[in-house]
Amino acid sequence: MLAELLNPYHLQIASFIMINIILGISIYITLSSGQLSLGNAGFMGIGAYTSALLTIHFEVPIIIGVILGALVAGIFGILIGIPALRLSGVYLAIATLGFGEVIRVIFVNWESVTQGAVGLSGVPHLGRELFKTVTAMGFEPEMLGLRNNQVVYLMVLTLLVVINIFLVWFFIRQNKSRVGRAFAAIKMDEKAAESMGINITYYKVLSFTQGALLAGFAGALYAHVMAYISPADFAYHRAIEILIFSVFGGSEVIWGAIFGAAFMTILPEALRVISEYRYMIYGVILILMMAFRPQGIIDVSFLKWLKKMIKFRRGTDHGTGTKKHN
Amino acid sequence: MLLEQLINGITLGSIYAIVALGFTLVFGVLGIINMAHGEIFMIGAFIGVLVTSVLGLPLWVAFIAAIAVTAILGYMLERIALRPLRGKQGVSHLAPLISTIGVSILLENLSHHIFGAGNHPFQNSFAEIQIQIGSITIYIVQILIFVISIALMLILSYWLSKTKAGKALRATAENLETASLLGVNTKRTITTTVIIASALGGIAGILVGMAFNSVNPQMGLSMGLKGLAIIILGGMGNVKGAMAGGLLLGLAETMIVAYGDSGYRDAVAFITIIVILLVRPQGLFGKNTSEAGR
Amino acid sequence: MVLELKNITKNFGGISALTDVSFKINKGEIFGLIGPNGAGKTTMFNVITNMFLPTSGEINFLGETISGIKPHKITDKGICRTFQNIRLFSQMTVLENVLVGGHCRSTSGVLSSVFRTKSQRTEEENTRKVATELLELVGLSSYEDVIAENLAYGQQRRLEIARALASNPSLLLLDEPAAGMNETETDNLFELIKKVQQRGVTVLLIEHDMPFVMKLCDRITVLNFGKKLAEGTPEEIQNNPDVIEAYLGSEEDDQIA
Amino acid sequence: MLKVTGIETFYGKIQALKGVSLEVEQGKVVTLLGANGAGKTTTMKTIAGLLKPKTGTVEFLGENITGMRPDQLLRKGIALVPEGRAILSTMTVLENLEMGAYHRNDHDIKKDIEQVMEQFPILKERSEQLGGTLSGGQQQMLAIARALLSKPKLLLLDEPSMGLAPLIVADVFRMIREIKSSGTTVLLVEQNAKQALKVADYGYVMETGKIIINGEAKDLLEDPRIVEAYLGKKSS
Amino acid sequence: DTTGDGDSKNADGTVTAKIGVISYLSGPGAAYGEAITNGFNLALDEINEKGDVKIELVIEDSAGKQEQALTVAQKLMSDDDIVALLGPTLSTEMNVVAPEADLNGIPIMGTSTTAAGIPQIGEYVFRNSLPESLAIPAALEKAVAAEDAKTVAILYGNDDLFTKSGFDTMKEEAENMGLDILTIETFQKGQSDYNAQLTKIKDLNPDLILASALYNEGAVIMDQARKMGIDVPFVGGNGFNSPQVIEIAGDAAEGLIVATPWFGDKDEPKVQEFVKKYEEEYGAKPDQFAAQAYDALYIMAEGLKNAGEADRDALRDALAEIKDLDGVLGKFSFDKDGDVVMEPTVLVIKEGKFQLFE
Ligand SMILES: Nc1ncnc2c1ncn2[C@@H]1O[C@H](COP(=O)(O)OP(=O)(O)OP(=O)(O)O)[C@@H](O)[C@H]1O
Ligand SMILES: Nc1ncnc2c1ncn2[C@@H]1O[C@H](COP(=O)(O)OP(=O)(O)OP(=O)(O)O)[C@@H](O)[C@H]1O
Ligand SMILES: [Mg+2]
Ligand SMILES: [Mg+2]
Repeated sequence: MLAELLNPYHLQIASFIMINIILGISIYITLSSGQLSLGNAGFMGIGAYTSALLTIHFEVPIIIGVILGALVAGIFGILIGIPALRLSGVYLAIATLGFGEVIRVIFVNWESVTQGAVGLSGVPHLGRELFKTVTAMGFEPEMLGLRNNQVVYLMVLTLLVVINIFLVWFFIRQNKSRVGRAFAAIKMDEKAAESMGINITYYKVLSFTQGALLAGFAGALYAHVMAYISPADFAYHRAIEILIFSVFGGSEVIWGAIFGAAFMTILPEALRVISEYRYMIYGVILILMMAFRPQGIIDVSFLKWLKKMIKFRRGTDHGTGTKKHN
Repeated sequence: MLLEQLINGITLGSIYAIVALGFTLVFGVLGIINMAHGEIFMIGAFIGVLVTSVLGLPLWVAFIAAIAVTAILGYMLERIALRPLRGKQGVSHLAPLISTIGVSILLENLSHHIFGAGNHPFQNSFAEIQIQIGSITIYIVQILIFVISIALMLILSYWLSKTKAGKALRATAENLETASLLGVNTKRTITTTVIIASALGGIAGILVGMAFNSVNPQMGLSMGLKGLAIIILGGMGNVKGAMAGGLLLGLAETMIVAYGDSGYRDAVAFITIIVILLVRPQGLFGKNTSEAGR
Repeated sequence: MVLELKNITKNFGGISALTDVSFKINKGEIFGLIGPNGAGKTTMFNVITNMFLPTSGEINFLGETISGIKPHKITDKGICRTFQNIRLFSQMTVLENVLVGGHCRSTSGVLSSVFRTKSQRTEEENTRKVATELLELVGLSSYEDVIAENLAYGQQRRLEIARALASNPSLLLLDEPAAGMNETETDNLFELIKKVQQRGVTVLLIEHDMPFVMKLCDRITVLNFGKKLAEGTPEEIQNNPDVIEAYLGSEEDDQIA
Repeated sequence: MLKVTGIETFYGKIQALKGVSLEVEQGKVVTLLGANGAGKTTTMKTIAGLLKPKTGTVEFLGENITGMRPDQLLRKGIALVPEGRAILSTMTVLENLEMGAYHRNDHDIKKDIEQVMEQFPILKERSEQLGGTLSGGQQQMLAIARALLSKPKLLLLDEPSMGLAPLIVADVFRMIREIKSSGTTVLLVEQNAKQALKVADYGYVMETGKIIINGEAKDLLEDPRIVEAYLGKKSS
Repeated sequence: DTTGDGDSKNADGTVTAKIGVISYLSGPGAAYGEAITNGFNLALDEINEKGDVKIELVIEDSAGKQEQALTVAQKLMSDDDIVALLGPTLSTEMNVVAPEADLNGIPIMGTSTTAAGIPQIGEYVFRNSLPESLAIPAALEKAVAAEDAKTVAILYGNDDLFTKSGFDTMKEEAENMGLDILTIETFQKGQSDYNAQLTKIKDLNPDLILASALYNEGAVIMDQARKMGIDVPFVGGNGFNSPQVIEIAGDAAEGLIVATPWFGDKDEPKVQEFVKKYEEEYGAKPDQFAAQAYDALYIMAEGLKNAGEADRDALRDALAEIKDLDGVLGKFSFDKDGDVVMEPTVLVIKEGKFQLFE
């Protein structure tokens, strides 16, 4: 029963959804202070390579590797974020896209370390390492009537879900606080925000760095879920994919990025039956989306509506007296 | 070798410049980066292949056909992917970026579906005509590309800065509502611009096909990225900047191969723009319009 | 003395927007800055808040020089402004706008915000309390949850004032607050600014509505072509022939109009 | 000349105009008054073609012009000086003026530009400055001058005196008189109700998307409802 | 119970089995995936007609992306009826999928993955594609001997696993042979202008140009080189070997030397029959990818027949034992790692077609 439910295929997709959600949040965070960064694929690569190299060559435990990967990406975030302050709008977008490309080219050319296009194989696999640990402690998959790869992916997924819940909680709280308000103010009017005493340099670099850190974190996790990385994983297409998560799902609210990441990961699978036309359909969906719902699927009013629906369902007996001023 | 490499660089740069002109025109008027421009360029190249290699018709027919097809594509792009977003409330400035990415994905896969994934040769006797100067071979196509790019740049910059239509275009670029109040038919202005930009892409497509004898569905992407880099380099919406940026990049790429490490060729474009943006955030030729706290 | 401007000059390329302007503002007064269009009034605000660096000259605020300090630090020190073309955070609610105004009077960072430490909670409570109070003051209490963009024009102007007050300034700079208001609304604004003054805030005001300025201000400086033309009490200014010629216009002018 | 009948205009779901009807006679100055948010700007924009009414019609010189584009209307002779000036900020003052004459093909353009520059000397002085860097009041002058260059039959002015120095305000009202005497019809939105009623022949007062009062301008000046709501307590 | 041999064996003793195929069917490299699946399908009809084993193919698209290759692999592996995997197309994808297959104990065989180290990933991992480490030295040795070459220039695509690992072999081999490497130039995917690199190479005047490129780019490189007046022979890797080179580059393709497991003009009935059938079915000449795929399914069929049941472990053991199986590529065996043992043929393009290089 459990064995049927836990199809590794589905677990695998769910894990990718979780990683993509982190990427979605990473671009959302920078966007929330009004900066469009297309460099997150590059930061993701930095995180992935850092963690992979550390775990391969120095036998650093995966957890430490992932954390260091995220930190290194974060440091790059600061280094790029500061000069990027001078840019805005599309200029920033293209410059960060360019940063991503430069990073990829470095991965390709720095062969002595990165193995170039051949990529790094034999990256310790998160699930398999965990599996080794638990079996060493005497756990047998048969005890739950599960197969090895089911257990492996189940553990990966569980870990990723926990991480995601924490991150979403973290950023929702941040958003509701003084820091989140400063981001939003900068996004809406930088000059006015500055006049209100907001240190725009600090907050812009902060949000840029948070985005980079998250992207690096997702990249490091990616490396240990795929067990193999190559420069092509962090190229233009990835940057665009991450952007689409947020814009398709809705770039105003964190839930948009989450929904977008989940939906856009499932979509190619759902369209597998018509795989020949898959990408064409993908393109058409993007065009239609923008024409009919340019703010993305999930926006503030959608969330309000959703809340109302839930309240309505739950509490018809309390009445739904919501005051309206306008 | 230096001379030959210079010729290589100028040829490549001129092509970059024509592609960038299309980008810059659309950006200048709509403030939009048309991510589908590279793919329109690619379709132009394919039309060239179809007309000359498959149908065996003369080159000028290919040019006309490519211009016609890409112009129609431009029209459709405007109607389907851009116009519905315009003037709508709550549309983020990212929306057109995404919808043109949608178009680019669609076009790339469509052409892949129709023409297959491989390279198509662009065999044309005109492309074979060459001049021999000492040990250096120059192809007429190379000269043609250079001349066309310069001519296009001159025509466009004259058109934009001196003619009434050009002014209308700039007014439209700045503020749709105001322009229409001043009597500009903004819808037509925009459509015309996107069509012209697309046709420029078509021309560039054929020229690339001839110069390098290679046409494939993926060529749009790398050319598109370079085009982006160039308009940043030259200053967005600046015609002369696009030309200068194109030539600069073509030469820089060639020279890094000739005297440096060809592995970093693709990075040159972006390293340059990162450096330039840090020194001059508005690009080499962009105007600095610092905003006051009003 | 709250603010002292010493020989401020500001050039934009060939255009000199301000030439050698000096004046002092005393604590608690409402000080008017008037002059023809393009005289350099808004530029003066931009210089005081360091949005523009002056070409030359020095600014003293509460006995301390503030030349060359970053604009957000200036707000920290106690100068806050409104804009000639309203610049609210248009997608935020009214309350959130004022909360942002309180930014520089609070300190909690990312971690304390996320983990809601005790000091963060008290601080947040305080900020909210101040914000509600200010909305009450400007008469927007019942609009707390309205998106700023949807407010009527006059309300937006008042919200801008509340937002600026949230930073607890000693000096408030108002750039044409009465522009686009009808006379009833202007009267309300008059009351509001008086109340602000009673809170101990010094006000520097740019305005073209002369009856309003003359009634409200304690002292006035007139700029013309970037230079100081006159300074004095409303009476003195109203009767200054130079000012009449350059700016106010004579009675006949008014008759024609 | 202009006849607006029962227009209702929406911003998305928000209804800003709830059936506005008004009429402007040839050669007259008509003013439209009302508190902030009453719908004055919306009315002007609807007439100028920037907004499309859901119901109702706009007629100009006997022709139904409802739903036409602004550029078409300009050709028919309707020009709007919008609220907030709408200067082309990346174009020079001169280019802004040239754009004002965009739809004209006659040979007097140069002369006319000279003429408005004389009316507003500062524009001549700053003809090469970028529009966006002008001071607020300078921008307002440029906007009016630009509209005049289109030689309209009907000029729509949305708060032309906003942000202008008293002297210039006086100038603007003087100019409105001149415009009228040169045969151009004017529809004027103003906060400065008293001044507006002084130059106008006829007036309408709006409140929350409806016309609530109309009448001859001199009668409105005396109307107690208006005196209380719009002319303030001040007796000056 | 789905793995019992009761189901997988028909009453008459034939083995019935499902095999999963992961192929690159959409996106820029789809041409490879198409050729490969064509090869599979052609073999499938023949095998099922013969009737020793009955195979059903479940074909999935990976779009050339690791994540998608991995997810479809999971999908296929979680179907207990599927006893083996064929593919994926790219070595990058294989690097991700193979460890997973190995962990789950399902045999996986690459038909186009030529990078070093793949069969060594695990004991369930096989390949029948000729690795660069066999192909390139063979071609290089013959070319150097024939041209009496002393100096070479190397040109390769550095952002692609396939061409990069081909280059690694090329460089190593050239060094081993004591050749003087005048320059090493790189290019990137999607590039259409190679003039800068070629001008540099022309200036150095090498005896041979070693090019590790996929045929798409390779053909264009040759075209531009010949136009520029470079007329020395090119030595290419596995990916350069395709009839498409002649179609794209025309006369400029003359002088390309490659080593290949596959020679379509070979005077052998088996080969000729395959070529004929393939052309009838798909309207194009088969390339090595189609041929390798075609043989790969025969290898699987042989394995299943020898295993006698549709069981993953039994199939693995049977595959490892395969020796001297006759295919269109020649005699085929696996070595101890599961890698291919085979003697490549060296070909040259002459007079507009591939010919044996003597
Ligand atoms: N960035 C700039 N570049 C060039 N000139 C400028 C710039 N900013 C302002 N100016 C010029 O400086 C002068 C002063 O402008 P400012 O905005 O301070 O006027 P103001 O007194 O506020 O006028 P108003 O009452 O019309 O708002 C004007 O002539 C204006 O054109
Ligand atoms: N873009 C918009 N979106 C939504 N509502 C709008 C928009 N513009 C105006 N409104 C609303 O329409 C109503 C009428 O606005 P309008 O601008 O026409 O008023 P007005 O009389 O010109 O006021 P003011 O004196 O402030 O210029 C107001 O309630 C306003 O909030
Ligand atoms: Mg001002
Ligand atoms: Mg209005």
